[in-house]
Amino acid sequence: MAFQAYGGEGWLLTKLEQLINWGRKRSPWPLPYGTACCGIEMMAALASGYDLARFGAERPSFSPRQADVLIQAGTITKKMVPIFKRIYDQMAEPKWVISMGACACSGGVFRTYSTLQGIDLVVPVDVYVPGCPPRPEGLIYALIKIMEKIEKDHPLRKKAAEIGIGG
Amino acid sequence: MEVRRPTIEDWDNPGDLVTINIGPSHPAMHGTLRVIAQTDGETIVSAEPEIGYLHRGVEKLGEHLTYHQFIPITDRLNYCSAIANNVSYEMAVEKLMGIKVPEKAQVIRMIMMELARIADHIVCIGILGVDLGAFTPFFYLFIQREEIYEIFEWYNGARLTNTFGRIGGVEADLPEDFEERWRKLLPNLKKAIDETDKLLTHNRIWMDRTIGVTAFSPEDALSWGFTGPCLRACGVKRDLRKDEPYCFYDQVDFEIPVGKHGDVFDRYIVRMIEMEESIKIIDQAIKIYKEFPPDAPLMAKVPKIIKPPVGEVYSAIEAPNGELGFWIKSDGSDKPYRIKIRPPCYMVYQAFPELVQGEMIADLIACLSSLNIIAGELDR
Amino acid sequence: MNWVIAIIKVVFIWTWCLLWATVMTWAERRGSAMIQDRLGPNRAGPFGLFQPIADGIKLFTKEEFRPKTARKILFNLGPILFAIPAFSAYAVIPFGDKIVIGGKEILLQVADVNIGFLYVLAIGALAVYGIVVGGWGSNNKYSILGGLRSTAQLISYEVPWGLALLAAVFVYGTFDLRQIALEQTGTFLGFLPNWGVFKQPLGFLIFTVAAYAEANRVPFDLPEAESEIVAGYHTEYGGMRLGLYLFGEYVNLYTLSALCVTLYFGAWNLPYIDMSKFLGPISYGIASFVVFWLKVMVFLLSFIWVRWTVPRFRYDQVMRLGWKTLIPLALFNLLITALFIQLTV
Amino acid sequence: MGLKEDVQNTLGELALDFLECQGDLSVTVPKDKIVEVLTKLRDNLGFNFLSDVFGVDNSVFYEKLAKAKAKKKKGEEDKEEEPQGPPPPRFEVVYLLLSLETNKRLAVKIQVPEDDLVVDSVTCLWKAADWPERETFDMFGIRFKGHHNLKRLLMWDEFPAHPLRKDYPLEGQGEERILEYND
Repeated sequence: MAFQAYGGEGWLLTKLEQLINWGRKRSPWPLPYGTACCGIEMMAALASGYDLARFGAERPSFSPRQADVLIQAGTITKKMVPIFKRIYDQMAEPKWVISMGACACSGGVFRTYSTLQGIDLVVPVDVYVPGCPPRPEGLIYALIKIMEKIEKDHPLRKKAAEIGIGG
Repeated sequence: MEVRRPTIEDWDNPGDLVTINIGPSHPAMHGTLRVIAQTDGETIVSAEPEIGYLHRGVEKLGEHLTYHQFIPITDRLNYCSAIANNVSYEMAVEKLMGIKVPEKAQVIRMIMMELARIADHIVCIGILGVDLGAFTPFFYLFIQREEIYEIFEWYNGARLTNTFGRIGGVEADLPEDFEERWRKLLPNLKKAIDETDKLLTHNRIWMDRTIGVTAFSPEDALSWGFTGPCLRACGVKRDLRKDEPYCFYDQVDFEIPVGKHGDVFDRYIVRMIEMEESIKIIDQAIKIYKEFPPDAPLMAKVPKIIKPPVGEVYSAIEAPNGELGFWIKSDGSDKPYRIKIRPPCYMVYQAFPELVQGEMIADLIACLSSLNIIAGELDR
Repeated sequence: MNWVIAIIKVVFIWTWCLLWATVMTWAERRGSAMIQDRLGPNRAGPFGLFQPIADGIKLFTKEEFRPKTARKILFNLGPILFAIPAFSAYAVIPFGDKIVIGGKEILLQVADVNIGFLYVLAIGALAVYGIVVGGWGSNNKYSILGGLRSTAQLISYEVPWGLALLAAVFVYGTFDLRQIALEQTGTFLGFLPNWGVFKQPLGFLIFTVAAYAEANRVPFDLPEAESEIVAGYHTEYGGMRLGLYLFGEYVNLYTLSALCVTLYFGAWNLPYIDMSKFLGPISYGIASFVVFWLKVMVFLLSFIWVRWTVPRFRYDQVMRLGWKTLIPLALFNLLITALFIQLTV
Repeated sequence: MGLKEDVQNTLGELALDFLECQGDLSVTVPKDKIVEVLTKLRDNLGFNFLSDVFGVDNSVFYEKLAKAKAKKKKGEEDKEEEPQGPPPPRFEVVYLLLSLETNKRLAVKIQVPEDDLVVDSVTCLWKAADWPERETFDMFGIRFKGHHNLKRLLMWDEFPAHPLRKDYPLEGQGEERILEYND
């Protein structure tokens, strides 16, 4: 079977996977979802001093369909939860989530009736950035962590397993 | 300027209107604002803002924290200029307890607040530019904002949420080379403001997009409870720094810029001039600061556990966005009984339907950015 | 033999357009970074040059998603309708003079059509269908708004565009783009290069403004005004469909710049110097190609420069500028040109 | 010739009680006369700017006061017995006024008992009262008669409680917002 190559460690497929991973790694278009204080620091990270664009995260895509990395910067309140969930659902695969700041990670100082105690209750999170708010370097570090995660991915094999061919 | 705004009756067939839901996940809505607009093509027939997407229960939280513990929470109100919030809250508690803050601490507060004002206006103008399609000024201004952050960071260790000051004074003196740093920052800051001015103010497209857009009369503005730059843009000369002076604002010389029509352009210009005035204030405040001996006291005598007497006070300062007030009711215990925050942009934003009615979708965005709505203090 | 050459030319110019559209996306990012005191993408390859490739790979492997409420056919058709005219418009625009290989004269132009002018206009007008169909098919209010804005804008600016071009036709007396390029040699009034821009300064101005509007670039990027209608007509698009839209835009830019150079900036002619006199047939062909390309690049960079300098117009202002300023101006230009020709010839 | 006398003269019998704290003056007025009082203050004393409107839940405050009083009473028995009236109304609505000419501030308070949570809206005097009144309704459940659009402001519409009341726990009662995808 020709498709069995997907399961093996074929040189060509490995290289192809590497190429795909390289492309995804170098072009993580962010969906900057800054709701609170962290949003300002995220802006600082996008601005000249830190310049997230160096990593290819140049084009902030406000349409969730076009984004790869959801940067949740700031508190998600309970009123916002359905909307936030919907944005995540609207993003096309493959997608990653950075939870930036204490509020997004765990609710932070706001242990109150209206605050969601961490966005991981609603969506899967890839990288947490602690801090209230984290420095822009923190966000850049998180983005690099996402890149490392992408590098270890096996997009073709996953796809093959999904549609039930190969091993 | 006479503005007649069309109302919903002016449309022959309201059934043809399209409802557009703008936000909360919308690039110009800062993540948390939402406007439900009825539009006829591009023209807005009616707009209804919905808020509360960043309601974090700050006031309720305040009732469960001690007076000191609440200072960091105030950082997260208007996160663009946390220091102004801190000082406003501290001043309210000091008023409640009848504490007189040492004069040197007041000068330090003043210097820091004006720096915060510049930082806040930079965010507002930068984002107004971005929302109108002019990206570059945002970057020019943000470089200088980083420099201001450097000063904050090196004074008290935090960039954005500074938790500046203590109840009864400030925690530390200004570092020795503060003035040196300020002198180093100043020409660059002026240059950035100047470049923004060159890029935008006399740009024909910018003028077309902002002049006359969402103009507002002073009577309306006062009735809606406008304060700060938005009110001054309407032509009302009101600034708490002059009208109810606190710190050393009555001893420094500065102008209050006033607009004419209350449109987006006036709000922008008022903010631009205010940045320059703030620079003037800081220069003078540094002069006052240097008159104090290095060992002058920075803290008033304040008990370790703060237990104000039973009572209620309201204290307000001129935050970058306008009158930021704290109403505190004490029941004599170490926790405030009730804290009410009077955020400036809350009052401004409620006039939004009236502001944008009859304008176009693009104007709605321009108006929103020029009002400088900060969700943190809007929803609390 | 001719059809082999034709195919080679098609493939060559297609790859060339593609290549420079790709480089343009890189140049735009780096250029904007330069203007804004930033570094720009610099991780993917040397100077971040492979950034567009990374974007392409990512867009290709991204999930192809279609909203449930979208019209399937229209949704799929939109990007294709947008990209094809962008590529095909270049067919009649020359990209150099001619090259002589083995005694055979090869024109550096895919098709030397004597109504090339009209062809460009017609194909250019087709691009709007891609936007409208995509916007309508997405079944999203923002997309429809973007599509509507685009339609109104393109229709409004086709008129002054066409009128400005008409004035140029008056001057050159031909619809043939190659002929127009050949006419722009020598000097004009004794000291200026004999370029269209000196004969038609107003026409050039109108053409440039209209070209910005045709290409949906700032200050006319209303169809995709990011802060107003999220991403405009391509709000619902992701993956390679989006890639086609983004790419098509840059190919469009390349075509427009090439047209502008052909009409107003002497195509491959250098001012005061006649290259064909001291260069061999092959090297002349290559030189003319390079000169043409460099001129196009200058225009492309000016697109970037303007993009990051000025704010965006409002919808009604765009309309006002188009109908109340540009069209009267273009008519006036036409009148002046006609009078001038009538008096001098 | 202070502000207190001015207010006393203007309001006459309507001023039920004055409270001065660190130079801040607040006056308590009858609940059903609030529009009349504010109109008088605006027109006669120049309090032409409404800073804020908000509610206060005083239930715990009165409890604490009573406890403190009881403690004191234990210490000094000889103090004369105070008449036991009906318990004071639970809620308070505070109107912060400002005079733009004299820069004087005044707080006007009304007492709202728990069984009659309806107050006249002052949106007819100042448009600024629009959202603050909605917020007070949202947070305390106090209704404003005559408000054109009285619905929840900060919490979502289906939210069952009034969070700033003292008997509502800080961390909530587990309310979640559920929004179905309807497409």
